[in-house]
Amino acid sequence: MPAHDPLNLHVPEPAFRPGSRPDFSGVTIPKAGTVRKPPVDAAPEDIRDLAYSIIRVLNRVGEAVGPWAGQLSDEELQAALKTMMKVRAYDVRMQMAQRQGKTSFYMQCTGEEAIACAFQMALEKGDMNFPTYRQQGLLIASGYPLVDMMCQIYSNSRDPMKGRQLPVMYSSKAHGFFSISGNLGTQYPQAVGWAMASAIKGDTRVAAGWIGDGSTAESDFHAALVFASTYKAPVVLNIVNNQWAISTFQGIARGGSGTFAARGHGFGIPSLRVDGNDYPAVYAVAKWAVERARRNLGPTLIEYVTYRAAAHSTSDDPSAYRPKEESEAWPLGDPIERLKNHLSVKKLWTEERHTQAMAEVEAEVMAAQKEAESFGTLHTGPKASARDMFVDVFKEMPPHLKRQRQEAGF
Amino acid sequence: MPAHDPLNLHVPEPAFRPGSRPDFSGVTIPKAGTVRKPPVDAAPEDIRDLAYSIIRVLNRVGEAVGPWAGQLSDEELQAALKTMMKVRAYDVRMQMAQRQGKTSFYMQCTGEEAIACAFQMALEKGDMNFPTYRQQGLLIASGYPLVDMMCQIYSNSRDPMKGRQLPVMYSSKAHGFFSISGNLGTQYPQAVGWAMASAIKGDTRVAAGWIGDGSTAESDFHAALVFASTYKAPVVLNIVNNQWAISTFQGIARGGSGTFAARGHGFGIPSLRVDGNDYPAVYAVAKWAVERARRNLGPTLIEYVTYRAAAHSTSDDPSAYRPKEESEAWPLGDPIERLKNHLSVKKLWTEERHTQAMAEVEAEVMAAQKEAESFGTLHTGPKASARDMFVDVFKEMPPHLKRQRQEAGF
Amino acid sequence: MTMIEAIRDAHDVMMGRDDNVVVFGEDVGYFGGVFRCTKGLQQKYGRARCFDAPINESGIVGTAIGMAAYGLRPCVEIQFADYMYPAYDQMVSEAARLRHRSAGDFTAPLTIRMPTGGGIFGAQTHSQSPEALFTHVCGLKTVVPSNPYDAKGLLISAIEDDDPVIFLEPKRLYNGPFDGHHDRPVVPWSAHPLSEVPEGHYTVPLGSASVRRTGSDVTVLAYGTMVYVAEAAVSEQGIDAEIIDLRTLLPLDTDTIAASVKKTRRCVIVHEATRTSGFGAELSAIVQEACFYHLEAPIERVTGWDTPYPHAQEWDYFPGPERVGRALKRVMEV
Amino acid sequence: MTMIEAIRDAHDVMMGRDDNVVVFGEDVGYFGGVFRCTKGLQQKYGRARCFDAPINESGIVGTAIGMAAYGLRPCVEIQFADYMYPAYDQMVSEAARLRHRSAGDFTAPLTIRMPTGGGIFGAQTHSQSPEALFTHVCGLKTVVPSNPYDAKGLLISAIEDDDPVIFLEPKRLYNGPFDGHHDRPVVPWSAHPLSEVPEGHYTVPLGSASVRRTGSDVTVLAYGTMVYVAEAAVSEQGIDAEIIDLRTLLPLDTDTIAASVKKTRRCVIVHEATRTSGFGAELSAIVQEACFYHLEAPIERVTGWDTPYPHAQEWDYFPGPERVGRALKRVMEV
Ligand SMILES: Cc1ncc(C[n+]2csc(CCOP(=O)(O)OP(=O)(O)O)c2C)c(N)n1
Ligand SMILES: Cc1ncc(C[n+]2csc(CCOP(=O)(O)OP(=O)(O)O)c2C)c(N)n1
Ligand SMILES: [Mg+2]
Ligand SMILES: [Mg+2]
Repeated sequence: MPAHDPLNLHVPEPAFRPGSRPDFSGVTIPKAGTVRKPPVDAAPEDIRDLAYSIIRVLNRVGEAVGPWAGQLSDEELQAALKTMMKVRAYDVRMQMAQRQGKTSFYMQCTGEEAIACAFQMALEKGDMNFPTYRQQGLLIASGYPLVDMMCQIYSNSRDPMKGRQLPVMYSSKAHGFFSISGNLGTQYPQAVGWAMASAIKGDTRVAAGWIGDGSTAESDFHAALVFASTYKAPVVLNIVNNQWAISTFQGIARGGSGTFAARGHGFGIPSLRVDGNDYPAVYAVAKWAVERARRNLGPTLIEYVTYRAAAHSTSDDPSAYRPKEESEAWPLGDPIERLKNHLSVKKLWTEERHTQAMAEVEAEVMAAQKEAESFGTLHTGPKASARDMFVDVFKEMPPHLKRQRQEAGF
Repeated sequence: MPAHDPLNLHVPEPAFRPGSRPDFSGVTIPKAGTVRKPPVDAAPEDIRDLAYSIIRVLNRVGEAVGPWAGQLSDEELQAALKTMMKVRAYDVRMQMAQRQGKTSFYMQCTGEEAIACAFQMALEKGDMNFPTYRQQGLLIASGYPLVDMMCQIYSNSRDPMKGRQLPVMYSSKAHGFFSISGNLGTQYPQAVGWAMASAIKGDTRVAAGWIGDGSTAESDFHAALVFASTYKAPVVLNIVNNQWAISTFQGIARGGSGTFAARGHGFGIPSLRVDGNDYPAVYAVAKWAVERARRNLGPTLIEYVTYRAAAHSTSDDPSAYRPKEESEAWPLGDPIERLKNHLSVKKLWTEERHTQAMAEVEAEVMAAQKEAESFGTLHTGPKASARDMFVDVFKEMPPHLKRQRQEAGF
Repeated sequence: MTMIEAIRDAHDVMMGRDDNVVVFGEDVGYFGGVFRCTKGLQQKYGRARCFDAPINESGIVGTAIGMAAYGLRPCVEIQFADYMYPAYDQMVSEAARLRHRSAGDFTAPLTIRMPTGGGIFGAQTHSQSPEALFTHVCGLKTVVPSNPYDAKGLLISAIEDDDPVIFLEPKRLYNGPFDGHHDRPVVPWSAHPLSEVPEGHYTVPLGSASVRRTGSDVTVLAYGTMVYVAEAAVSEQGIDAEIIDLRTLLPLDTDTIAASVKKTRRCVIVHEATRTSGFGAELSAIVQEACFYHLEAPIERVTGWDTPYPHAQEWDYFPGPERVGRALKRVMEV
Repeated sequence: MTMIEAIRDAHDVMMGRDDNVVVFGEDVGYFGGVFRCTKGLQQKYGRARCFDAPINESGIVGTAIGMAAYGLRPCVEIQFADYMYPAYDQMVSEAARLRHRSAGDFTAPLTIRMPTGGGIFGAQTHSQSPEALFTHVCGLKTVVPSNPYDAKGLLISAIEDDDPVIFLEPKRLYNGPFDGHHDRPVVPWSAHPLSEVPEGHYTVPLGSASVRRTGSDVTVLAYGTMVYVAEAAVSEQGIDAEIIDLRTLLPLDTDTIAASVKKTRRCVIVHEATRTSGFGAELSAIVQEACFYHLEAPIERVTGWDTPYPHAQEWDYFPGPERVGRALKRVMEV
């Protein structure tokens, strides 16, 4: 037996940790407009390159260029900017509300607004998202009332989830937003199942699954891809790669693969990678994938390259594990700034208009907050009912739960 | 909203069902010797084509050709043939024993003998297989006593598993054979963990995981690939694609992917596809992968293309779901016939020698069976101890189990 | 009708009545399931309504939840209860909680069938009885039929139920009522009155137990295969026992149980699952709470031992009529 | 020392003594875990012995089993007990059975830690107490420490144990002994004698309960957070109760339990998990079996309700001192 050198364990580490200066100049980012746009019925094996590149529309100077550009009207782009601004304003207020003790917990999507907001615009009524906790943009872009969202955050007497759920765990069937689960990954096969149901019934609705970079490691990711691939389910499977999973960098989930999008190749699922901070690019790719699904061409996997600019949640302090400057240094910029820039270049936006829009969204958010707080916050004012805790465990309350409710005295 | 055609569910079906005549002439099988052999440290992205082809060494006339040929001595090849014959003879006897009521259950590996037998020869002492129930060839090729295997099948008084386990659920640490689990897929991440342990300790041992085509759908398959990819574990991940998972054809697990080997691409794991009925090809590919692992170059995924010629188990009758002639029509032939043919072409084997070899292995198997039966069969003769059922639940028997054993009166 | 035929019939009736009923699982489509409980359904209702699933239990239950949320009524098969663990997260964290966590916005009306129990030399991975792992989970209903009539009626109830139902099928009963006397000839269903199964639609309601034998000396609580074991033990011991077939473990018919134990003042609980934290523990606790002042003897549990289900020692493990008989005698001697 | 520091210290002691001890889990490496129970270990012992894992609980436990079979002693963290379900198959079907099914050829000496219980407004996915799902599984040991001294000693025992151990850490106790009076100021560990933790190696043996208060009127069986709730309830009611902190649920110290109940003749069981098929059911059954002739009142269970753990209604759900007090009074009134 030949002698061998001892093995050793490879444990990937992020390039930068607190104390080191983040420098992404070595990262290759394709120029906007350079990635081709195949027909929606392209064979998966003919577009494998799209999983290793980054589809981008907005260039450095704010122009929309290339084959994926030009899908949105001026009005749509203006509305898009305002929607993203509203999401950010909402996050800021709810983060603050948590700090003020009005609720127990909150999660922002700062820097990732373009993804959910643009994706939602590619869907039709009746379609269904299976989101994670960082897709509040889907709800806001779909026009779901901010007051209802806030009442959920406050777990108050008007909380649509009746005080039962952790803040941010929204649900709205009417707005195509499936009940969020705290358990990572479980929603992915559910999205596929929902899409299969649409196909079984001969309907035309499509589903969208959402998952984070870290959570792609979860086994249900595989379950979803297997079923989607086998039954050609009309589903768009979205991966939001915001570089971090709490304190863990995306390399731990991604391993030796160059990208998350590449995971689709082993299933013959067309897989695209897109600049997640580029609203028009996200929209165009989402449209493409949704059309594939709607035309019964099967699933599409999309990786959105973005950056989690804020802490994981109000329970987290990222300065313990990544350089404070990393977010600034991140090469894909801020989605709001970039769209604003684009609109300015197109002469559709001015600083004055921006200030005014800002004032409008802030006023809207504050008004909503005031209204929501009139129904109580977690620890003060009207409350979610304790008696109600026993409701909805089953459709009809079985005897043992009735006895327990009696015992509880509610 | 544009009108859309109704969706419909795509449910893959095998090409042939009972009543139709199997015809594989449309299936492209690369000529033996035509697939290149890259260096073991090739970058995964440079060898993606190997997951979509089939590495083959033995050509139609029985010659060993191409870059993967020539790794085995004449003696090794002769021994290999005898080992495969022994595996088949063992299967025949144990199948018959089950039919005679000497045990409850049995599973043959007919037609798949080359895979386990050749792979085992690529390992060194101290390496560890994490097999499924269809790798009896690993044990036999490693010289594990047939009598011990049979005692396990009979659950008798000398059963190394003490009568506790279903027949075929062998275990032998000494022979590098991890305890088989009835639960599909669980062994795959365990193999990765075992390999990681070797790397953590700075040892030089490598692990091999085994899984069937159907079981690649299981979520633990993903867990294994994620961990193997991230920590570059010294592990070979084997997929035995024998076309069937009980009554379900491989298309249900594989879905839209061309091959099972391609599943590795999403993880940056070098992935090869090999003719599983071609002993020299299996050996060469196994050697290549084991060397990669041993040199700390990380995991390799291998798909063995083969055919489950027998029933799934003694509880199964495949004529209910596939044409009886399918096995015969299967284009990659029988591994024993093919190696015998090769040896004949090389003038290393004759019909007489074959008859003699056959007599030898049959005598050996029958002698072993006789000895094993002297220790009892499932329903007659000496028995596994009932008292022993309570042992090994924990290292030391806790009080409640002592009480239960007393209550049981054993 | 055998239990297998009754289960197949329940599927057939429901698929015929309701387009939203879809059936899938490993080997469930073309072949009709390894126990043949879905035989012929694909041929009759098409591949989109009855199909083979990849071997991924989490995916089977996860996609079924998505379908149920869409408005279908999936009825899925886990090939053996021993293989439900990969799907446990989807059952516990998702199916069981969906209605509550979304305040009724989404629901999961699905049925998850699986063969349970031993007695077929299936060893530790084809013999388990994991019912207690379901009864501990609020939001799940758990059903265990013991005969063809109940199996069909309960399965129809389960499929029609708007909440997720775990439907555990004692596989040793598939082809005949088995009383634990493994050394005696196999009894076919045709010899048993409860194999008379009406045609078409009928239900056995979830949450109601069935008194299989009235008696005054001791109450035996059992379900599935153990109902027949209890019957055998009772008749062999010549004890006037009341035997209750629980049928649904959750919601549990505590009224029937309590009324019986208050009458008989003694109680023996029988199940095949391992003892510690088995469903017998809950039954014991409930009986004790409800009937403390009536009990004249300690409640006894006769169960599988706290070991994996062994192969060769199957009949040493199985809580057969002899062990149940001994417990009955102990309880009566007090 | 806080409970977090004690747990970290146990890791440190064991990693220092035994090269085979490796520690991994989600966010466990560089950052040291979301509750900081592994802080500093990667820096001290290197990345190969303490590292971040991908978010795949089945992979974490599955690879740990492989490592344990190799000869290591992995100690892994599941970030919250609520997220153990994806790993349940590997725990139940693999870790728990490996020794038995291979007749000792392979073993799985691993420790699986996870924070449990509520009281931190974590709602249904950060509050669960799944201990009964482990105690039903033969082959697993289940431990629940209630204070820093025990936490360190029990964790060292768990890591040294040659069988798989489930180590449940009541997260509401991490930073102080919590008695359920959520409206009162938080008490830090420094004020509690059991926060005195010896340096270096010592063990608290698995399988032995601790009598936290001797008394003659009623026995309270509790573990984890409920030990303090029971103490508060007992002192508020002025009842001379014996409070037993079980510490290990399996193997259970039935001798200590039975001796106490035979003495006090009354028993109240307290846990935070949902009631039906909770570990309280097993305790009730065992006490009833062992002490039937001594009991003067029905055994009572005070538990979480059979609903998901709610967010806003956390304190309506939590079985606090008032509910325990009422049960104690009821039992004493008999
Ligand atoms: C099954 C499960 N395991 C672990 C957790 C704890 N957890 C919550 S969020 C999170 C990180 C997820 O990261 P990623 O998927 O990248 O999403 P992101 O937070 O970046 O949006 C973890 C580990 C969980 N919620 N569920
Ligand atoms: C978790 C789990 N699910 C289902 C089964 C039942 N089962 C046993 S073998 C088998 C088919 C496996 O097919 P494949 O992986 O292709 O292996 P092969 O039998 O062809 O060697 C199934 C579904 C199981 N043993 N474990
Ligand atoms: Mg992330
Ligand atoms: Mg197969």
